[in-house]
Parts: sequence; C-alpha cells; structure tokens
Amino acid sequence: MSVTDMFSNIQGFLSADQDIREDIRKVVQVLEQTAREILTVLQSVHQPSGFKDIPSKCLRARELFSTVRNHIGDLKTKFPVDQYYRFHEHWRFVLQRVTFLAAFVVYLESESLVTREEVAQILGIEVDREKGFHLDIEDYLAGVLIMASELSRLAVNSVTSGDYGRPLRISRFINELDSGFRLLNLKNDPLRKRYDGLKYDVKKIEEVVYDLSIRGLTKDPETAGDK
Amino acid sequence: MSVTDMFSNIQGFLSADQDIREDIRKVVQVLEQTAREILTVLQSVHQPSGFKDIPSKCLRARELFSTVRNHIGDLKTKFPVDQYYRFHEHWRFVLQRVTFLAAFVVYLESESLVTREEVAQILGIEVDREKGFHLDIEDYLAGVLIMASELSRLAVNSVTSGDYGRPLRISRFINELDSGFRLLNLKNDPLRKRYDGLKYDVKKIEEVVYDLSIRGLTKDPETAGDK
Amino acid sequence: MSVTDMFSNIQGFLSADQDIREDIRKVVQVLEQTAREILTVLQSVHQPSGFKDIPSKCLRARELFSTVRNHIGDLKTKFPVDQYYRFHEHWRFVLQRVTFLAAFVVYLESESLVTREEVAQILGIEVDREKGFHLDIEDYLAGVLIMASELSRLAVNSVTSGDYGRPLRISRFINELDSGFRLLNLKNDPLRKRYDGLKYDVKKIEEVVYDLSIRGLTKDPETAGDK
Amino acid sequence: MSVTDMFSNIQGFLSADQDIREDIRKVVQVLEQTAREILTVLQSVHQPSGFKDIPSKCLRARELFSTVRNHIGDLKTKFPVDQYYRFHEHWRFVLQRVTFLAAFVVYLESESLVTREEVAQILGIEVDREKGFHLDIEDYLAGVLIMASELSRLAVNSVTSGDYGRPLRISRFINELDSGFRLLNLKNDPLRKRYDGLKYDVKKIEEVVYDLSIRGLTKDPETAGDK
Amino acid sequence: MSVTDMFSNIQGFLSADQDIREDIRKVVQVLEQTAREILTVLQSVHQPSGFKDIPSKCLRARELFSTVRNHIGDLKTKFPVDQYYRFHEHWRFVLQRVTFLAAFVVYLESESLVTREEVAQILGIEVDREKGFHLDIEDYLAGVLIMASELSRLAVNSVTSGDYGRPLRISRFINELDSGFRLLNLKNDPLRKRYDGLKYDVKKIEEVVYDLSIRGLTKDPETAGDK
Amino acid sequence: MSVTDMFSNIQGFLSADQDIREDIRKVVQVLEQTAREILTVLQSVHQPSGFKDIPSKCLRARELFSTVRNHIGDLKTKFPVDQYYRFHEHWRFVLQRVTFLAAFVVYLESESLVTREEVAQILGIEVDREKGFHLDIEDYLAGVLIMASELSRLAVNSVTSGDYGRPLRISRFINELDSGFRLLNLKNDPLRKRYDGLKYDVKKIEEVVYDLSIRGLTKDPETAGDK
Amino acid sequence: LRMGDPASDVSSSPVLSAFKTFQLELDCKHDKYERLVKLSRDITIESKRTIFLLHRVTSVPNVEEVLSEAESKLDGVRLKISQIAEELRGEDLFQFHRAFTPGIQEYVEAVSFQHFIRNRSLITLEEVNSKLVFLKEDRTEAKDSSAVQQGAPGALVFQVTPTDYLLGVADLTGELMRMCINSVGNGDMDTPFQLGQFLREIHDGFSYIGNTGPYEVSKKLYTLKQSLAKVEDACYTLRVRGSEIPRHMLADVFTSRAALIDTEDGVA
Amino acid sequence: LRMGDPASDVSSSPVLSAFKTFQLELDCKHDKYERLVKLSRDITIESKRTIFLLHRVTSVPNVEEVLSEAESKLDGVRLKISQIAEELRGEDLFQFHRAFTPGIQEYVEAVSFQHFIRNRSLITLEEVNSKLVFLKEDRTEAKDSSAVQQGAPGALVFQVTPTDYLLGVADLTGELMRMCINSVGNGDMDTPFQLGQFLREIHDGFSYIGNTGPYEVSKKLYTLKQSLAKVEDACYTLRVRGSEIPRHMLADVFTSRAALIDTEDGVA
Ligand SMILES: [Mn+2]
Ligand SMILES: [Mn+2]
Repeated sequence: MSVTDMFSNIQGFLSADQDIREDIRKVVQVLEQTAREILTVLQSVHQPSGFKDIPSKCLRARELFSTVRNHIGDLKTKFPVDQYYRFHEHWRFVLQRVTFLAAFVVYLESESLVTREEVAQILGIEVDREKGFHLDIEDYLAGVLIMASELSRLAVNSVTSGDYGRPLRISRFINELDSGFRLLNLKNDPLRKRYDGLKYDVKKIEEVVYDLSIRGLTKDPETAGDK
Repeated sequence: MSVTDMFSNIQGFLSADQDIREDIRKVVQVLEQTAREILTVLQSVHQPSGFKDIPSKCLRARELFSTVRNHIGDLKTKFPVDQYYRFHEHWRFVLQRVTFLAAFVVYLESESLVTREEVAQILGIEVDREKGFHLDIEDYLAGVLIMASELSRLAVNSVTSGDYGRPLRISRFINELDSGFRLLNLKNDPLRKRYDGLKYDVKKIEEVVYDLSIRGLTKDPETAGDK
Repeated sequence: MSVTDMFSNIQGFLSADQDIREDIRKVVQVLEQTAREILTVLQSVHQPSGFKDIPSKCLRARELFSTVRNHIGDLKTKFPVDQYYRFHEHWRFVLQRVTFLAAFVVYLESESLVTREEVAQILGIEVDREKGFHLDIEDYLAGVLIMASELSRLAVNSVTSGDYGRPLRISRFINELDSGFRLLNLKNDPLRKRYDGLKYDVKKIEEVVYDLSIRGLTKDPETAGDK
Repeated sequence: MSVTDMFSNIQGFLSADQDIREDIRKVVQVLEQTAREILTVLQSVHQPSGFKDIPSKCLRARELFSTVRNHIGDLKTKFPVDQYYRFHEHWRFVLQRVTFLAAFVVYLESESLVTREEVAQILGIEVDREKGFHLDIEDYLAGVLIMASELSRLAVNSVTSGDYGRPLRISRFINELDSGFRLLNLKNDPLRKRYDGLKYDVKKIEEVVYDLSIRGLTKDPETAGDK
Repeated sequence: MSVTDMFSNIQGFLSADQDIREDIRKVVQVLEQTAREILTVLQSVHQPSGFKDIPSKCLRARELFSTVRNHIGDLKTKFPVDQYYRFHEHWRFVLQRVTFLAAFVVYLESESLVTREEVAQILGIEVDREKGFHLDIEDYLAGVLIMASELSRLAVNSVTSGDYGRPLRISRFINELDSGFRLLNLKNDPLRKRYDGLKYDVKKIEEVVYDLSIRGLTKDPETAGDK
Repeated sequence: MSVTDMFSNIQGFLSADQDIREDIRKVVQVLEQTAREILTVLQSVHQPSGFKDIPSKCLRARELFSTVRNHIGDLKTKFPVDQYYRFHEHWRFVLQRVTFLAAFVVYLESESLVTREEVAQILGIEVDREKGFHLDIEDYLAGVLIMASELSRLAVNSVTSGDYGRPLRISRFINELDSGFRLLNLKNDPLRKRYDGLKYDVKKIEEVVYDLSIRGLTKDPETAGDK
Repeated sequence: LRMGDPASDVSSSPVLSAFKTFQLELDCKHDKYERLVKLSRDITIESKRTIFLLHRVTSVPNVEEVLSEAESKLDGVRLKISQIAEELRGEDLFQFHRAFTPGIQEYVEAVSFQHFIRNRSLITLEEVNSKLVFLKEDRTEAKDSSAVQQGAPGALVFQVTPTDYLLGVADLTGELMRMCINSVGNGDMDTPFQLGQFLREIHDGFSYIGNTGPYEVSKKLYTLKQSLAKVEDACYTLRVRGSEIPRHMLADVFTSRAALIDTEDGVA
Repeated sequence: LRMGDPASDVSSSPVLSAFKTFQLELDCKHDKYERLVKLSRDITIESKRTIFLLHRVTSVPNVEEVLSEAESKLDGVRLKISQIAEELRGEDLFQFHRAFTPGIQEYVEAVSFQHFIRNRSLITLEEVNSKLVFLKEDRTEAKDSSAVQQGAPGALVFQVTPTDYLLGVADLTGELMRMCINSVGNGDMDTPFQLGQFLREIHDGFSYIGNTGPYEVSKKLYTLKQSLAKVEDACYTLRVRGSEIPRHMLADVFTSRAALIDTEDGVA
C-alpha cells in the first residue's frame, strides 16, 4: 500500500468520526432545549403561588419526559453501542441535568430519593452498561447533588409562602443524603467539588429550621412526634 | 432499599472503578519505564559513533519490545475489554510513545513507513477495535509525527558523523509523509498542532540538503540521476 | 502600476481605516464619560435618602440622555453606515452600558421592562439594521442583564431604607425576566455568562423576600392578595 | 407585548443568526479542502523534479480555482450581502490561504506580484466592498506575505535542484516587496506580526544568493547584465 | 563517576522517594476513611435525638481513635523520622481533620479547649519536633478552627432540639477562642483565611444567643445548673 | 475634602495623564514614520548597486534627521521635563530605532562607533538626565546592537556586490564592540537578550571573512584602496 | 587577520574605555534597584502588621492605645520610606517606581485605615504626602543640600503617585469590610452603617473613575463590589432585625448567609 | 451575659496564655523564613554574576584568572549558605525549603558551570555537598556544640537535595549552549564537540529519568532539548564547512540559521 493510499484510508476513518460527533451534538442540543422547558415548569414551585399545584406541575413534567426519551432514543442510534465512553463528554452534562430534573420530580411527588433505576426508567435508558446506553453512576450522583441545592432554595421559599412544615422535611431528607455521601470515598474530582457544596446546603437549611423553631412555627404534628 | 444501603452499593461501584484505574496506572508506569529504556537505546544513534551499529541497536530494541508486549498484555487484563475508551486517557500518552519507538525502529531497519498493522503487531495489540485492545488511529498518527521530528534531528547529526547520503533519503521520506498528512482533514485538535510542527521538520531537512548540495557533497548516484 | 505605487495606494486605505478608528475611539470616550455621569445620578437611589426623589433623579438622567443622543449622532457620522459590524467592537461595551442606564431609568419610572424599541428611541438609534445605526439584539439583552444585577442591590438597600414593598415587586419582575431568558437558546458566549449571573440575582432577591415574610413585614395589600 | 412574547421574538433572531453561521462554516470547510488540494499541486515544485513542469502545475491549479470560485459563489448566498464584516472571521483565514495560492500561481507563471484585482478575479469576488463579496485589503496583504515565506523555501530548494538563477530573481522580488511594506504604517496587529516574519525571509534569501556568489555560481547571463 | 552513573544514582533516589510517597498516600487513605467514620459518629449530635447520648457517642469515637493511632503508627514507619516536613503535605489535611475530631470529642465531653498536648496524646504523636512525628502548631490551630465552625452549627441545632443552655456556653467558649486567635500575628496564609471564617461563627452564635435572650429562653434550669 | 472631591481630583489627574500620553503617542507616531523613511534610504545600501553612492545616501539621511530633531523637540514640550521615566515606555522603542539609524549613518560615513554624545547631538537631546530630555544608556546600547545586526547583513551583501574588503573591516569593528559588551554585567533583561544576538552577528561576519580568505579574495585592489 | 586580544588593551581602545564607564553606570543602577526592592519588602511586611494590629480596635476598650501603637509602627515604616527618598535624591522617581510600588501601596492601605478609624473619613493624597516630608536633622551626615528635592529647604520629600494611592485605597475596602464584620460582633451599631455609607462613597468614586484609570485599578473593582455587597447585607440584617424589637436592645446581631458562603473570596 | 473583656485577663485564662506561647512560636518561625528568603535572594544574585563572569573564559587568555575570581565569588556565596545552615541548625531542613530553594538551585548552576570549565565533567551531588561543610572556627561565638548537625564534630553541614541539584543542572545546560556559541566564535574548535557530547549525555540522563522526577524537572526538559538542538546544529555546521577545506584551516566558522531565528528562546 502506498503512503498516499494509506492516508486516504485514514481520512475515511477520521471523517466518519467527525460525522458521528456532529450528529451527537445536534441531538444533544434539542435535548438541552427540552431540559430547559422542564426546568421552567418545575422552577415555578418557588413562586409564592407555586405550592398549590405541585401535582399538576409534576404531571406536566412527566409528559415532557416522554420527549426526553424520544431524544435519547435518537441519540442511541448515532454511535456504536460499545463506544459509549468514547463520546461520553458530549452528553455527560445534559444527562446530569435531566437526572436532576427526574430526581426533582420524584422528590416533589413523593419526598423520596429517586433511585438510579427509576431515573434510568424515566429517561428510557439502562442502569447496566452491558445492556445498552446507560446512566453512569457519577452522572447519577451529580444529578442528585444539583437537586440538593435546589431543595435548599425551596426550603427558603416555602417559608416565604407560609409553608412551615416543608423545610423540616427537607432538612431530614438532606441530612440523610449527606450521611449517604459521607459513605463514599470521593477522589478530588468534579463530583467531590459538587459534594463540598452540599455541606452549605445542609447548613443553610438547618438555619431555616432554626429560624422557624425559635419563633415557634414548627408546631406541625409530624415534627412534634419526633421529639 | 434505604438510602444508606443504596450508597453502600454505590460505594462498591466507585471503589471498583478506582481500583481499576489504580491498577492501570501501575502497569502504565512500568510501560513508561520500558519505553524510556528503548528510547535510551535508540537515541544513541545520534552519537558520532552511533551510525556504525544501527542494526545491533535495532535488535536490542526489538528485544525490549517483547517486554512492552508483556506489559500491554498485562494492561489488557486490568479492565473489561469493551471499556477501552473509558480509560483511554491513562495509556494514550505512552501508547503514542511506543508507537513512535516502533516506527523509529522500522525506519532505521528499512527506511520505510511503519503501517498501523505493523505497529499493532510489534506491540501485540489489534488494529480493529472490535477484536480487542487496539491502536487508535489518532494515536498511530501522533506516534508517526513524533518520529518525523526525531528524523530531522537525525539528518543533522548524520552530517556531523560524515554520512551525507542519509539526509537526502530522509528528506524524500519526510516529503512523502507531509503529502500524506495534507490529505487529512484535521480539526483543531492536538493532532493538528503536532502536524503543524511537521512543516518545520520539512524545512529544516531541506536546508540540510541545501547545505550539502551547494558544497557538492550530494554525489550520491541516485540524486545525480534526478537532475 | 509599480509595486511602490500599489503600496502607496494601499497605505491610503490603511490610513483611512486607522483614522476612522481613532475618530470612533474619541467619540466613544466622551460617551463613556456621559454614561458615568448618568450612573452617578442613578446610583444615588441606593443611598438611604435616595428613595424620596427617584422622579427627580430620573428627570436628571433623561436630560443627560439628550447628551448621549448627541454623542451617538456624532458617532454615526464617523464611518460608512453599512460597515457597522466592522467597527462594532469599539462601541459595543458603551452601548450596553447606556442600554442598561436607559432600562434602569424606565424601570425606576414605571417598574416595567424597557423594550428594544424604547431603548433605541432614548438613544436616538434604530432597531432594524437596515435603517441605520442600530441596537444589536445581544447588546440590548446584555444591558437588561446589567440592570437585573443592579435591581438585586436595590432590593437589599430598599429594606435598609425601610421600604418593604419594593423587594416584592422587584422579585416578581426579575422572575418574569428569568423566565424570558430561559426561552433563549444561548450558546457559550459572553451573553450566556452574563445570564448565569442572573441566577444569583434571582436567589438573592428571594432571600430578601423570605427574610421579610418570616418577620411579617410583607403585609402590603398587593402581596396579601397573592396568598 | 408581554415579556414572554418579546423573548420569543428575540429567540427567533438568535436562531436565525446561528443558522447562518452554521451554513457558512460548512461551505468554508469544503473551501479549505479545495485549498489543500491546490497546495498539494503547487508544493510539488519544491521537489527536485518539480521545476521541469511548473507550467503544467500552474494549469492544474488554475483548473482547481474554478472549484474555489464555485464554493465562494455558494458562500455569498449564505448571508445578506451588506453584513460581510459581521461574519468576516469565519472565512478570513481561508480567504488568506486562497489569496496566497493565487499569488503563488501568478508568481510561478510570470514572476510578478499579483494585484488585488487579479486575485479578486481568480477567486470570482470583488475589490470594492460596495460591489459585493470582496477581498479585504488586510487579507490580500496577508496572502502575499504567506507567499513570501514560500518563496524563501523555493530559493533554497532551487539550489538543491541545480537552478542557480532563480534565487537571484526571488531575492530581487522579495526586496521590492519589503520596500513596499515599509511604506505601510502597520499597527500592532496580526499583519504586523506576519510582516516581521518577512525580514527573516529576506535575510534567508540573501544568504542563499551569497552562498552562490562566493562560489561563483551566479554567472548566469541575466544577472551578469544587471551588474 | 560518569554522567550515566550520576543519573542512575539520582533515578534511584527519585524512585525511592516516589515509593515512599506512594506508601504514605496509602496509609493516609485509610486514615481518611477512619476519620470519616468518626465524623459520622460525632455528627449525629446535630440530629434532634442526638443530644441524649453524647457520652456514648464520645465513647464510640474514643474507640475509633485507637484505630487512628494504629494508622499513624503505621505512617511513622514509612519515612525517615527527621524528614517530616519533606512529606508534610501528604498528611497535613488529614491531620487537621483528626485534630478537629479530637478537639470536638474533648469539647463534647468537657466543654473545654483541647490542648496541643492532649491532641498529641489522643493521636499517639509528639508535640516537639525533636521527639518524633509531631503535631505542627498551624495544624493544631487549623483543627481547632474547624471545630469552631462545627460548634456554630451545633448552637443552631441545639435550639431546634430545645436545648437552650448549650448555645450560651458555646458562645462563651468561642469568644474566648476568638480572643486567643486575635493575639496571633497571622500572615496571609491558609490559617488566616480559616480564622476569618471564625468571625462568622462568632456572629452566628451570638445571634442565636440574642434570639434566645429576647424571648426569655435563657432562664432554663439546665443552663443555670451548669454555671 | 469630601470623598467625592478627592476622587474628582484624582480623576482630573488621570485625565491629564491620559491626555499627555495621547499627545506623546501622536508625536511618536510621526517620529516612527520619519524613522521608516530614513531606514528606506539607508537600507538601499544592501542592493547590488547601493555601494556606489553611500555618501549621497548618508547626506539624504542627515537631512531627514533634522525632521527627527523637530519631532523630538515637539515631544519634549508634551510632558514635565522631570518625569521622563514616567512616560519612557512610549518613546523607548522609537528612540532605540533612531539611535540605530544615527549609529548606522556614522558608521557608513566614518566606519567608527558613534558615541552617546554624538547620537544625542544628532537627535538634538542630552546625555545627562539632569540637563533635559536625554538618551538613556540602555537605549543607546540597544541602538548600537540593532546596528550590529544590520552590519552582519551588510557584510553578506557586500560580497554579493563584489566588495570583498568591507567584510574584513566590519569584522574588526564588530569584534571590538563585542569586547566592549563583554565588560558589562547585564541582567536578564531585554538588553541581555539583544546582546546574545550579537554573538550570532559576530560569527556570521567571521564566517564571511573566512569564506573570502580561504578563496584568496581578500587581496583585491578595491579593498586595499579603502584602507 | 584577527585583532589582538581585546582584554589586553582596554586602555588604548576608545570603544573599550567607553564601555568601562557604561559598566559602572549600569551596575550602580542595578544595585540601587535591588536596595529599593528590599526596602519595599520591609515596608510591606510592617504595614501588614500594622493593619492586623488596627483590627484590634473593635475588641479592646482603649482605642487610643491601639492607634498610638499603630502610629509608632507607621513611624518605622516612614523611616524606611525616608530611606527610599534618600535613594531617590536627585533621581527621577519613575525610573525606579516598579521597585517600590508594592510597599508604598501597602503603606497607603495601612495609613488610610488608621486615618479612617481616627477620623471616619478618607485620608487625602495630600495628607498622605504631607507625612512623607523628612527633615534633614534626622540624619547626621551633612549632604550637599543643593541636591534636595522640592519642599522645605533641608527637607527630603517623598511623593506617592495618585495611582499608588488609588490602589492602596482599593485594598483598604477589603479591610473595611473585615472591620464591619468585627464591629457588628462587638455591639457597635453605628460603625456598620458608617462603613456602609463610606464604602458606598468609595465605590461610587471608583465607578466614577471607571476604566479611565490604569488596568490594575479596574482589576480590583470586582473585589470592591464584593466587599460592598457584604457590608450592605450586614446593614440589611440589622435593619430587619431592628424592626422586630426595640432598637436599644440590639447587640451582636449579625450574620450574612451570602458572606458565609463566599468569605474566602473577600480576603485581600 | 457577655463575658468580661478578654484583653484584661490574659493571665487568668489558660486559653489565652496558651495562645501567648503560640504567638511567640509563630512569629519566630515567620521571621526565620523571611531571613532565609533574603539570603536566598542574595545567593541568586551573586551566583548569576559568577556565571556571567565565567562566560569570559572563552574570550580571555588567562582562563585560570577567571576561574579563581569565580572561586572567590563562590566562596562568598558559600558564606551565605553557611548562614542558611546556621539558621537551620537543629531544624528540619524541609520545613523552610521553599524559602531558599531558588538560591540553592542557582548556586548549583554556578558551581557546576565552574566545574565543567575546569574539569570538562559533571560535578556530582556529593562533590557539591562536600564544599558545603563549614568548620566552626569560621565563626567566633561559641555556640552549644551539641546542636550541630551530622558531619565532622564542630562542623556545620548543608545538604543540597537531589531535586535542587537536578534543577540546577537543567539550567546549566542553557549556559553550556551559550558557551558553545561563544567558544566557536573564538576559534576554539574542540569545545563545541565536547559540549555536544556532554550535553547529549545530560539530555539522555534526563530522558532516562523522564517523568519519574518532580514536576519542575519535567518542565525544564523542553528548554534542555532546545539547547541541545542548538549545539547539535553548531557541530553540524562546523562539520559541513569543515568538509570543504582542510580541517586545520578552520577557525571562526560558525553560524546556525535555526539558532539565528530563535536565539531569544534560549535565554534561561
Ligand atoms: Mn489588605
Ligand atoms: Mn542560567
């Protein structure tokens, strides 16, 4: 094979790779658009009037997740299934965002922590790498941590809206989450940095609960029972 | 499943991942050590006395490549075969180095461009991703470009050692390589940057040939025929 | 044409270009001076005593905007009308500043979002590129975002000055703005960066409202109706 | 108009702008591919055998320039004609490259400096901005400077190929070019930097001529006549 | 000694150094794991139910400190005793953490400030550099400051749990600590930064005390009994 | 004095400072233009035909230096005489250029090194800082070093033009200069960098002299006559 | 063909003897520069110590004692500055400006901090400079008095440049923020509001100057804005809490959530 | 409720009296650090001057004179290093290492340069260290001799770390390149080839170490490669030219085009 032939072959490889990346980028872009729409729906819970109809907001978000599933379905067709990590960087960010959104919906619905399985199901993807396009564990955790920060904001705003019980429940939830993360041996990576932010969220929410209890605003039966 | 259980599971995953990376790093470290030893052997061709026994140096390098094959064989056992790209960054650098060394040995032996297949064989790996641990095309090209820069140094030092024919042959070889690379549509990536360096190597070698021809030191029959 | 003649011609072109840039820079400099004067007038609303006479401050700013119009009128004469983007960088920064100032005046007067048309009118320029010196859409948005940050500062300081109603109104306004921006598909450009700052402003103002409501200081009839 | 409507409008503008840029990028990419092909044709003059058939190489390049004209014709349709400078950065680099190629062809054909008019004609574009897609003066000059550096390489390689007259002609040509540039009042911009490189080319070529003259290799009738 | 021998020697030294660091890193990792376990035990005092059995938590922590002593005992064997500061960076962070934990245990047990001697004893190390592996003064002080921040959190959470006496005692303790630190001439170093954080802790705790005193909640028998 | 007054004062100072700098820049620009004209006159000595009328070229340059004196005279009026170093950076570059030009003229006229006093006189400035606008010692030395590089080019080109005596005289001159510089304790500053370049000029010229002497070309009547 | 060894005939060559004098001039300049760098370093250290000392005013009963201790530290600094002035006697200040500018900025920071604590106002550039006139009697050796700079005869004068003054004042704002936090903690209810007002004036002053000043000034604007935000937050909290209960009962009431989170950025 | 003013009862509070001792310890450490920084700065300046002086060997007739002048300058530097050793008496060297490492590296550069000129070989780490044993008689005041570090009794010993040695040698290569350029210009035909060989050995040594060393070492590899390339180019040029005519006629024949273009990079 002459040098010229060799390099012509090589150019073929390179073009194919670039085409794949271009395709991925396009799908990721529309996925980001849908993610922003869901965020708009869910962020309205911070509004004074937003607490009334959390269920209807969650419903609306759930509908939009079907669009997410379509986009991700599309994404899967753009590259060979076993080269997930070759192109991982392209969708990593958006996948963490939609994981956060799924976790937030589930929290608003049931005040419980979404599992990786549930997220995978909501997004129409797998948990096990072997089975297909999957949700990497770090991405799942990153999404959960984004939600934690959203919850600390929610604790503040629910007081503003006169809902004094919610901050206490959020506080308990976040504390449990914090204990969970303390079990992990995180390296000095982006996840570790995000986790460091969680400490501030914990503290912040505790201060909200403090403000409520010193003013005797925590006379919610559930809490009373705890004492 | 309680939050604590969930996080215990997750910690299991993370530990496994970290262990894999730790293992890979260790193998890569010894691989780098062997690569440095091969380099030391081959770099002695730049010494005034080094041109005499290029064959014996190549032989010695070929022996050391069997150690390289062992280390890479070891490396393959450290992670699931289909997660090559997940851990790619760990061995990318050293793989380009040993590719360069293989290309240099082949050049010194036969003054021809090593093919990707040959490199793969010397390193005991595959060309096709599907078949197992393989040599990525960008890494192959990067290794070839490192060699080009070594050859420009060799052209200079062979003149110092009184070998006036070699620079002309190197010049022809590098020009062909340059034409090859010009067929490629390189993006603004690390490979493109390396390729920009090739232009300087071409120019440098051309000047060596110029210095020889203006002094009538190129009376090698082959060149004379070109005129 | 000799090479020398050719280059003399070229030098003519280049000098003309440099002269234009020099002229533009001079006008932009005085425009910046006027912008700083307007800023000094408007920033005094943060002072404890500043809330009393917002109307008179706005009046004073409106007067100074006629100077702005003169300077911009002057600026228009400095370059061919259809080469706006050739020299855009020179006035981009100051145009965003005066847009911010116009938006701030309009907000202080009517607590509403200035439209691009209104800004254009206040500055004596156009909205459509085809009609003459115009206000680029990115520059308009950038100016609006600068104002958002100023409003978050205003919310804090109005509490300090004993005005407890203003923060709630600012909060509603900024939330609407935030929803608006969330509709935009911003790339990773300077505007995106500025928009990321908006999130902090939103959060900051919400905390002010929270602090007020937890102390029962939000008994302003308008708000009460919302609950 | 509500804030939401306003922002929807704005989103329309932004999307349109992004689409235009995407379209331009695509055309520019194929233009770069053609430019590389022309370069490959012309660079073969540096080969020992390359001097024989310069005319046929120029002919081949001229043919390829018709493809360039098609691509640029395509490019013109991608954006409003009077917003040239808004998108200038996208094609600036490739336009300088093809200008260099046009200048190089003309030099190889006639050993004269291509005028801006000739380049414009070869590329199928205008000289005057008012008349349509044009060749900016800085881009023309940048293209010429790239050629100067190519000529210094040609001077070296023509000696290697035994053509001792060409370096002297190149030297005279480059000196004239240098005097031309010295008439220009260049600011501290990219063009100035490129021009600083010209000094090295001048010096380099002078040294080649020196090497020839001290060895009495300049006894070519043309040169003798000059003395 | 030849140059090659010299470099072999140094390479030997460097390898040994790297091996030492590798060993140290491993011990430090398990030490961090133990530190996290102690933290989990102690942090449960922030839980509403956590105040009941502080003594048993302290006991459990004391037990875990014997593991810490083992790990540190292990650490000491990994490097020459008089090269403490050569490897200081490796254990500095974790040493500050365990110092904090020791200080926290001592505070919870006796509401007094642990001395450097006591920390050294709990960790099984020395106070004087000359006597062996020791506790640097800056590391001791850093550990104390981490505890201060934990105490401000504790003050908030003890109110939530209905313990109104503790915040007052914490306040007095932190104030004395603050006076102590104010005696030090801190440079612009990490310690100074940490110390600046102390001021916020002081304020926060004083705010809690203030909140209690204006509500007449400081007349509670528990507190009275403590005095 | 109020804070506002204070800042108005300072703003006044800064504006005045900027005005001075603007004025200086303008004069420096025309000075640079004149310097380029002198350079064009003097650089024609490198042309094959340029050696004939060096005296007339020097005369022409001397005339242009009266323009230089006018510009510098103008420059002196732009800032307080005792604040030379405050604005030094503005004219440092051009002053080194005109020093080089003065040194080059003097060398072409008399083949001797211009003294600092002579340069000062040609430029219409002082040697001692106390007496007025002066020539800094570093700037004088930098100008001399620029000339050295020009002389190495002159040595090469005089051979091309058949003047074999000049390189020998240049060589002796440059050697003496080099000895002078070696007496200086240069720091790692711009001057040191420039001085490192001198060594290459020395070598280059000596190479020319060598080339001539091994070919017996130093016995030529023209040169003999010059001595 | 080679000329004789150059080292052997230094005296006979006019070029070489000229270079001998160049050598002296260059070495002398370099040495002076190095001495000034060392003086600047000393000034920086001592000024930082003074600032640290001054922060104690919020926690000790006798403010005047701290102020006079600071004054004597600053006298020491001024002695070092007089040494700089001595070095610059007859020189162009700007020739060596880069050598000592860090020290002078830190001194401005310290002296303006002391001035604020005593007078609750911004020290002017003129006031700064008026303290940097050194009488001859301070130094025994009688130098040629014709070389003295402008100012009273027999006096040595050092002039801080407006830019150094500005940069020092910009750093002062960080210290003021720190002082605000401290004074809230010590039950001082007036200082935070005074500081807020004062900082706002300085902020408005800097934004008036905007980007007309040198680049180094613009660079400090971000930190200045952060400091202002923190102090404004403090005032806000005091006001909110103040509405809850009678004003005279307020003490030790402050925390800023925002400040708590990014306290580390504010350290200047 | 507030506790009494803390400043008034320092003595009665165990916390405060503990902090009093902390203050002493911290100030003492900081002052020592500052003194070491100043010593390091002096060592750097004087070592750089020695290197500059040593470059004169390529142009003067009496090499020995330059060498002995350099030796006496280096004696001065070693006196400063003995002051560092004195400061470190009984301390852990690595605690203050960052304060003096720049000076020590520059000293290694200077002393290894002098050694190469005299012996045409690389000074070993052991040889470097053997010159840093200081006898007690150098200093008059009799200190407690039990505090002396390892080494001969009554002697003070300073140990250069292998890393500082490596970093100094890496910088040496820049000076060797400069010396190569100089010596070619002075008709010395052997030195460039010796330097080429020597530099190549050092280069191969560094590439044998590769990235196992600290990060600062890897960072210098690029400059080292540049210097080697320049010297190799020089040898190449000598050889090409040398082939044209009999070798014994060669003198003053050198230029490197590549070096001409990027000479500025080589300045270390
Ligand atoms: Mn400060
Ligand atoms: Mn050096």
